[in-house]
Formats: sequence, C-alpha cells, structure tokens
Amino acid sequence: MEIKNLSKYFRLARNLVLKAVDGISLEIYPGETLGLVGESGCGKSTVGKVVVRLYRPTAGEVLLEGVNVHNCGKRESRSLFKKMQMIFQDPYASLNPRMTVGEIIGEPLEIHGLARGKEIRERVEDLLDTVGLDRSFTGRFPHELSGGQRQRVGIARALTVEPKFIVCDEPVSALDVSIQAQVLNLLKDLQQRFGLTLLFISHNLSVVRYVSRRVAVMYLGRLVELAPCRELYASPAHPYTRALISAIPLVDPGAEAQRRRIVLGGDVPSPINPPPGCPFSPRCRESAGICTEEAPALRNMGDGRYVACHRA
Amino acid sequence: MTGVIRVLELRPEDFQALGDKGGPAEGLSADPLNYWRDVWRRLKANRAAVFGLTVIAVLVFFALAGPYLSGHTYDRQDLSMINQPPGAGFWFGTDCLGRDLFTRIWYGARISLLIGFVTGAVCLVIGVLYGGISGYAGGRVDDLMMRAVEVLGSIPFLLYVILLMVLMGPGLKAVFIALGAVYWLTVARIVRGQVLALKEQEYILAARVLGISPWRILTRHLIPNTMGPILVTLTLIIPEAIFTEAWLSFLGLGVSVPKASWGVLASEGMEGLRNYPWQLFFPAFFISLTMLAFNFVGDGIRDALDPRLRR
Amino acid sequence: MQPLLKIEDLNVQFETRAGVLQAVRGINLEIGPGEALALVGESGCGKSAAAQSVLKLLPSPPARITRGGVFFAGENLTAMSEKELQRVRGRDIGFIFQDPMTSLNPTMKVGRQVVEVMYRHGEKDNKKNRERALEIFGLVGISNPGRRLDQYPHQLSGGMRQRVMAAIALACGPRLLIADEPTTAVDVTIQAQIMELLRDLQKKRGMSVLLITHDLSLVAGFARRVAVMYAGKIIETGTAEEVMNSPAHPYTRGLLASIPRLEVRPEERLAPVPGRPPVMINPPPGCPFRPRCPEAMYICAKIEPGETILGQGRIVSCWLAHPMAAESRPERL
Amino acid sequence: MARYVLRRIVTMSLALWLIITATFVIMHSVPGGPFSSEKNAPPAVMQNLNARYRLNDPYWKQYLDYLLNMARLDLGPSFKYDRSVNEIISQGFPVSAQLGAVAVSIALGAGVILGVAAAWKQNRWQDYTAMSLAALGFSVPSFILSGLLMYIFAYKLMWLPPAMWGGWQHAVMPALALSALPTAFIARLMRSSMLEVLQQDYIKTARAKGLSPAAILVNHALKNALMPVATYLGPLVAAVFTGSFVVETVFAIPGLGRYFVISVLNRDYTLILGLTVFYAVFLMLMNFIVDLVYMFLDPRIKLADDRGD
Repeated sequence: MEIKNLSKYFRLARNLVLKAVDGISLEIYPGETLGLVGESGCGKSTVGKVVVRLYRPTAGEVLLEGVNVHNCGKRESRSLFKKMQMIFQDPYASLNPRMTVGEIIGEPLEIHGLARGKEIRERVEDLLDTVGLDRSFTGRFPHELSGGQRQRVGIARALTVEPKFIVCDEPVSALDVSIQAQVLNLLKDLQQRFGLTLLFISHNLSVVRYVSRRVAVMYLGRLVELAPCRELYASPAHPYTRALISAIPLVDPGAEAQRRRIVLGGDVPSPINPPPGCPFSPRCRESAGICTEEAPALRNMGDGRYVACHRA
Repeated sequence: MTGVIRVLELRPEDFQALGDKGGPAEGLSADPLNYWRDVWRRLKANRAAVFGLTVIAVLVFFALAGPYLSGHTYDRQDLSMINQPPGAGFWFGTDCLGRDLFTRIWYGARISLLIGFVTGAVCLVIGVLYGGISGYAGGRVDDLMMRAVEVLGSIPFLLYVILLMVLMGPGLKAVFIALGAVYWLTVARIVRGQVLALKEQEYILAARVLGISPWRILTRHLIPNTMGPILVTLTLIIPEAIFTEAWLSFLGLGVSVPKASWGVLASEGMEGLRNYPWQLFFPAFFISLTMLAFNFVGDGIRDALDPRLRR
Repeated sequence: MQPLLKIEDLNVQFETRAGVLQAVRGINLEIGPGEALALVGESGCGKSAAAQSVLKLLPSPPARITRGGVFFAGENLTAMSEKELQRVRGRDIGFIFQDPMTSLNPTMKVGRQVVEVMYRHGEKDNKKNRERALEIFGLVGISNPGRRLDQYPHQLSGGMRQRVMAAIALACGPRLLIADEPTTAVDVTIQAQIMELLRDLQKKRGMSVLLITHDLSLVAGFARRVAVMYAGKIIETGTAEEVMNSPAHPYTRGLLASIPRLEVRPEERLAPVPGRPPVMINPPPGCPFRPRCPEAMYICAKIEPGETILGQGRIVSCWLAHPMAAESRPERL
Repeated sequence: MARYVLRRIVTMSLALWLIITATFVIMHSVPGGPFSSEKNAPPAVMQNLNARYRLNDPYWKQYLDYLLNMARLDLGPSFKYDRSVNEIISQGFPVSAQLGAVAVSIALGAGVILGVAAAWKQNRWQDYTAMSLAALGFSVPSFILSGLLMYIFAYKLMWLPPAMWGGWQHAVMPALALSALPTAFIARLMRSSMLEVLQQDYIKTARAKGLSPAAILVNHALKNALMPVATYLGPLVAAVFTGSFVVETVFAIPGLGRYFVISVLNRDYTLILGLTVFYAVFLMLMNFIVDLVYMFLDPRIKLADDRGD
C-alpha cells in the first residue's frame, strides 16, 4: 500500500475550505501494522476513509499493489472490495440494527458470490469462531450484544471477503479497558494468522504502541513524524510527538511522580484557517522565525525515521 | 453483608478453586429479539395505543358489515320518514330524504377509511422513493429535488387540491390522486431527513466498503431503518386524508351523491343543525373517533420506537 | 480528622423496564478536607450514579436512594429537602460533568452561565459577579477572559468549554469538587491540561476533589487514594501506590493487566479480564465478579464477600483475603 | 446580512415564478373557462367578455402579460367580481388577518402553557389532562367544531351572535374554531421538545448549580424548547392569516378564505393566480421571519452558513 501526496479538502461554503488532509505520503508494507495517531480533527480518519474509497481524494493517489484504487477499471474496482476492508469505531452504529448477525456477516458473501445456500451459514459460523463468538449468535440482533461482541461482529464482517489490507478506524475507542484489551489481542492474533496488513488509526498512543510496528503522527492534516514504534516512543523527535507522549498518564504512581510533564498550551487550531508556516508553531515552545513562515517538509532522518520540523 | 463472615461457618472446601464449574459468564436471553417484535411488545403495553388499534379494528369491521345490519340500504329514500330522531327503527335516525343514517354512516366509513388507507399507500410509495433517492444521492440532486418539494409546499394546499379535483372531475379516484399528490411531500421530507442522517452511519459506510450496490444499500439498509418514523407519519396522514376529504365534501367537491363519505354526511348534517343535531353528531363523532384512534396509535408507535421516551 | 464528605452504606436503584437495577450497593467512602480521591470503574459499575447521588442529581424516578446517607461537613445531605439541597449545590459542592459540549447551555453566553451561580448563592450585584467571573476565568486558565465571557459555548474549543465548566463549579468557592469523567470527551493534550488544572486547584487552594474516572492511568498522577468499583460496590480501596503496585482484588489486577502501558515493553501481551461486567438486575448470589474471576473458589459462588481491612485505609472485598483462603491455597501467598 | 437578504429574495422570486407557471398550466388544463357557465349569453357577449379579459390571446401571451403585470404588483381584474384582485385581497385580508392573529395568539399561549405543563409534570395528571385536550383538538375537524360551537353558544345558550363580523363577540367562536388544531399541535410539539431539553446535560448542570426549578425552567429550558415551535409558526401564520374557508363560510365572515375555494369553482383565473401568489409570498415572508427569529433564539445559527453541509 502506498499513499502518495494525498490531500482531501472539504468545501464548507463558497470560500470556506477545510483541509482535512493536506499532502501526506505513506507506505505500508505487507504484513505490518502502521499506527496513525493524532488528536481529533487532525484528519487521521479521513485518511482511512479515502484509502478505502469512501471519499475521493482532492489530490494525490492511493496505490494498492501498484493499482490506483480511485482510478481503475471496473473489474479491478470490484476485486478491490475484496482486498481492502475497514473496521469502524462505534460498535453501536456500525451494525445495521434491523439485520441479524448472520445476515450482517452473510451479506458480503452473497454479494460477492463467495458462498451460496448452506455454505453461507457454514462460513458465517466459521467466522464467528474466528472472532471468538459463539455460533448461537447467528440469529441475534445487534442490540442484544455488548459493545465488545458487536465489535467482534464488525471484525468478522470485514474478514468475510478475506482481505489483505484492513483499515481499523479507532476500533477500541468506544470500549471499556478490559474489553478493549480483548479486542486488541484478537486483532493481533488475526493479523498473525491471516498475514493481514493493518492501518491502525487511533488517538490513544498507548494502544497504538501495543499493536503497531511503525507509527505515524498527524497534526492538522499533515504528517509530523513517522518512525518505527520503539524509536518513536523512546526518543520522539518532533516537539508535538514529545508533548503527546508526555501527556499520556502513566499507571505506575512512582514513575508518574518522577517524570517531567510537558503540558501544551492552547488548543488545536481550526483546519479551516490553519496557521501559516508549520501548523504546530503557535503551540510549539521551540518555534523560531522560520517556523511561522514556511511549512517544514517531511525529512528522512535515517533508520526509517521521518520528521517534519525545522528544528529537528 | 459485613456481618456474614462472622455468623457463617466456613469450611476449607469452600475455598477450593472453582475452575470452570461456575458456568459461562455471558448469557443471552432465550429468544432472539426481533426489532419489530420488541416494538410490538412495547406498543401492546401502551393502553392508549391498544385502544386506538381496537377502535380502528372495530371501525373496519363495521365498515364491512355495518351496511347489512339494519335492513335498510344507503340510498333508499323514504319521504315519509324524513328527519327521524334515533330510535328503534332507525338506530341513528334518518336524514332529510328519509335515508337510514346507520347504514349511511357505515357505508360512509367504507369510503372514508378507503380514502385514508389508499392515500396513505400512495404517499408511502412516492414519498419513500423520492425522499430516499434525494437523501441518498445528496449534493446537487438532493438540492434540486428538495427545492421542488419546497416550491410545491408553498402553493396554497387547498387551491392545489381543488384544482386537481376540478381537473379530474369528481369521484373517488380523483380524491386519491389529489390527496396523495399533496401528502407525499411530508413523507418525502421525512424520509429524506432520515436517510441523510443514516447514510453517514458506520453500518452504511461498512456496506459501501464491502462493495454493496447503492440500490441495495438504499432498499435493504436505509429504508428499513426509516420505517419507524414513516409509520408514525402514516398514522398522521391517514386520518388527515379522511379529514381533508370530509372537508372537500363539505365544499361539495368530494364523493358524489347518493354515495356518502363521512364528510358528505357531516356537511348534510350541518344544514339541519339547528333542528336535527344528530344528523351532524353521528358523522362528527365517527370522524373524531377515527382521528383520535389513529393519533393514539401514532403516538404509541412513536413512543415504542423511541427508547429515550420510554420509562 | 473529620472527613469533609462521608458516604455511608449508600444504595441507589433504578427502576427499569427489565426490573430493578441495583446501581450502587452499599458503598462507604470518606474524603478529608483538601484530599483528592479517585473513584475508578468501568462503565455501568455505578460510579457516576454514586457521585451524582451525593447531591441527589439523578432524576427520580427512575433513580432512588434506598438506603444509606451522604454526610457533608457533618450534615446529612440525603435527608435534606430539595430546597435545602439547592443551597448546597454549586455553593459548597461544585460539579464538573463529562461532556463539556452538552453540559453547557448552547443558547446562553458562558459568562452568564457563571454569573448565574453567584447570583443564586447570595451575591445579587451582577457587576461584581462579572468581575469575579473574570477572575475565575483567569484562574482556570482561559485566555482572553474578557472576550470569552460574552461568547457562546459553540464558539469555544472543547478544552475551553471544560474550563468554563470548571469555572462554573468554582464560582462560589466550594469546598468539594466532584469531577465526573472530566477528560473522557477531550483529547490527550487537553486531558493533560485539565488534569493539571485539577491538581493545581487541589494542591494550591486546598480543595477536596472526588475524581470519577474509568481510566486507571489518570489516577497515579492525581489522587493519593483510590477506590475501585465493580458492579455497584467498592471492591478495593487504598493509596494509589498500594492499589497500582500491589492490587489485592483480582478485578483490579485484571484491569491493570488490560491497560497497554507506556512503561512496559509492547511485546508483552495484555491479559484482559475475560467476559463482561454483569447487569445488576436480579443478580445471582455470590460475588458478582465470580464468573470472570480466574481465582474463583466455591464460596465465591455462594456468598458475596464482605469488606476485609488489610491496613489503615486499605480495604478489599474478596474471599481471597480471608485467612482460610490462604490456608487452603498456600500458593496464593 | 444584506447579501443574505438578497439571496433569499432571489430564491423566493425563482420559486414564485415556478409556482405561477405551474398554476397557470394546471389552471388552463382544467376544462371550461370562466364564462362557460353563462350558457345563455349570446355569442357576441361571450366574444366581448373574452376579448375584454384577453382570453382570446394565445396562452403564452396571456402568461407573459400576467408576469409583466405581476412585476408591477398588479394582479389584474377578477373575472367574476367587478373588482380587481388587488381590491379583493386588500378588503378580505385585514379581516382574515385580524381573526388569524387572535387565533394564533390563543394557539401559541394555550399551546405553550399546556405543553410546558405536560412536560414538567410528565406522567402526572397535568400531563394527561393537557394531552387529552390536545388529542381532542386534533380529532375534531374545524367545520364540526364550528358547528358544535354554534349549536351550543349561539342556538342553545344564545350568548354569542351566530354569524357576521363586527364587535369582539363575533370573533370569539371563529377564533376558537380556528385555533383548536394549532393549539393541539403546539401543545404536543412543546411537550416533546421540552422533554427533550429536560434530558439534556446542561439541565443537570443547572441543577448542580443549585438553581431552583423555576429558574431552570425559565432561564435554561424554555428558550431552547421553543425553537421547534418557532419553525412551525411560519406555515401556521401563513395558513391562518389568509383565512379559512370553512370557518369563514360557517360564520359568514367577509374574509379572504372563501375566495380560495370560490375562485376555483368559478374558474376565475386571475383570482386563482392572485391568491396563489399572495399566499406563496406571504408564506415565504413568514418563513423568512421565522429564520430571523430562530437566529435570535439560537446563537449557533449564523446567516453566513445558511445551508451548511
């Protein structure tokens, strides 16, 4: 998977443009999990939605195995539905309340002609096994299920077409801690078992750290840092990443008492009227003259590490 | 609870590990709960709604059987028996031409209820399709389609109906079309609003990511989920149509004599109001009762659908 | 030291269609003056119901306090009339809710929403109130407070709105602040700001704070003492160090093992608590955590455990803490 | 602001043009002309009449002429009455509007009070009483209500004059008959929106501030709950102020309402069009005012993003 210079703008009114994603480039290697983190409104979900073709990009392209997903033939387009899937955030909104679990999981099988008749039922039951749900759930309606169970159904639905690549859009944000851990473990297991490639979108840095091999950090529609997981958390290079990591509370009281906190002032500026130069400059302590004039480009720092900061 | 420890005699075997013998943690209820079955259950618990449903059922029954019960026919005039008050011979009295009001009321019920249900069905089909397509298509198409609805909505509704009635000439079919042509606007607006809200729901996005066709998404995923509000709207439109037809009859534009809808009967009753009040009372009573019944049912469905309003 | 707030055997029920939901089942809690206490639990454990019952904020019906009481500075709040309670609310006890977007009136300028509290609790001169509001806005870290006073909530960012909520809670200088999931609806960096603010208020102004949260990791940097709730009961209390570093209840252990932690290597697998929390409508006998408990014993299925005092302010409700458990399963020690 | 108003005027004009065109087309496809009932008139007279009202011109010319006159705010002469349409409207409208104003005031006052009482005391007797009244208001058609009112107050009790237009006594029954349905509607709207508002988090905040129930109701709940009612007021005022055929006929009131029916029955082309245009303009104007009121009620709505996506 390759994302090249992707932008997505939303026109709100005649001269009001929201730059949700502003020229980001990423590569996702087969079999890896790339974490995409950022605060709300940074455009991370939009990236996910453009990738799975829920939105058309304003500029740039998305390639899956060299095929441009937004611009390809009818047959390729159809086969792409089977290659890319998505898991959603809200376990309450992501399942059709009028369909049974069996119908929800069975529908894609039927549509894509992957199974018919009795096979459908068997496949559905297999998939329920795979995601750790009892087979008796087939005839149940979503509202009878708990949040964690629904999320498992959502995962099973994404797996029906045996995709290679799955976008996980905040898949555990709406769940309680104990349930969240169950789903995270499930995702990790499934990835290994089926050799899936994941784009894992989340605002929660600890969760992303747990599942990802590499992590990309977004701020106001731009990529500010991209690095292998271990390096990113051990020595964040971008001041925003530093602040983000420092803002994660530690569980251990001893460690929490000792650490130095960086509390960022102010709020994330509006993506409708982004500040000139580096989007982070108004909140950045290290901001210098050039930061307010010119937006820094993403630079390769070696060791698979990229940073967009004039001062790094 | 704190005291339990001291009073109770505990044995060492109580503290043996339980292992898996405790049974599964996650139980489900015995029966899958279908959405509509659940709504129906809540509806049945609502006394006003049950009353409304019963009334509608009784009215439908009498509309079918009523005209045969009294032994009179709806159009036989008996000039020796004009303006009779309700009594043993004529249960609801007679009108100024000596026709039996009981038979005429139930005969009118047929026509009035038919008008209600057919208009409802016409609106449903047009409104759901129009609103569904407009909402799902979004953007320019939606803009254009909704502007059209807006424009139609700012024509004085009465004029519009009368024009259509005059255009098509009197008769039942004209009434259906004229009323249907007016009320579908409401259904379309509601469906469109619902679809607009629902199409950003994640299960619709999921369906799109899975490559399910727009038509199937619209018919299988979106419209079934708008059925609740549509049903509520229908329970408003059906009596509203009966009401409006009554109105048109009052203007002399409704069903033609000697056929009778409740509206025709009420407007005839109006003329004799001063001396023969029952001639207005009976049709008025049944029109109001029908309105009331449908309103109760509509409220009941709305409450049954809305989990927040439930107690 | 006399506790500022004392919750004694508090029981709260909700009437639902499915039956009576036992949201809070006899909790005991004390907060001293100037103390910060965190009440932690997953959604549906009854922590919010407990907190809101302190001021009887839950709509009744369906909620009902069936037993127990809440004492504030020696006064029984539960026994008070609605009128008397109104005088305590907002003046002696301030409240911050979870979602700052919905918790502020969208059609009223935020300044007025702050001034309103002061007006209600005595100061009728709104010019003075406005000046005081300006001061408080500065205190909670609202930049450009003069302009903000005349803005509507939708013109403020999420973090700003939560600060306005704090300003409302602080308007009359309460002695106790109850913060019900104050950071759940905001981003990490804003969460850090809000927690910093709460820490400041507690440390510098000597205010008692009751923090309600589902996030165990917020506790360490904030509260000295922690109470963990499960299925309507406090199952473990202790200092933050005790509970985080040597949890006594298997549920607390499970929760801690479920959190992806920054200080642990990411390769280490999370060990989540299996299953899900029970719905407390006609619960079966025994410990409500038993079905999910990896260490359950026969007794756990029969009788719900009572509180065992492990030390000064260190309490656990679990049969494992019973001396006989240690006897029959020596490997536990 | 000026730009917003300008844009509204442009869209309104466009809608108006569409309405005129549509009505024109439907009208002329109705069989029979305005003078077809005067069968015994000699052909010469018919010819004269048709020429006078330019009915012999081709449709497109009639249509263009009409549009041109419209631009000069001249709605043309009525075919059936010896007056211009402008005159008919300027005589009938004040009467209907007066009556309508009384009716809307009753509906608004009673509806809001009933709705608030019902929501505030949900599931108690106040709620049940208010909602039963509303159900009644919904269920009784206006012509039946008019009949009943007349039967009771004019014929049986003889407290009020049965018909005509004059002092306040004449306005009581028609205003009541007119306001029944809107009262019921507003009461229910108000109740549900009030219940919705009362569940909002900011009401809980207000309670946590220690505000009294009365203060919460007045300062926090009422304004927010009134918004849906404001939306309904536009169409309501437009419908009620332009008169009701039934009520005006039953009580013999010289308002505008009856012309809506009579004009069609008479095939009085100019009057039909004139009334349609008048009604549409009035409705759009009312909706515009409602939008302005809405803005005052809800600071979140700004003129700039009239149609935000």
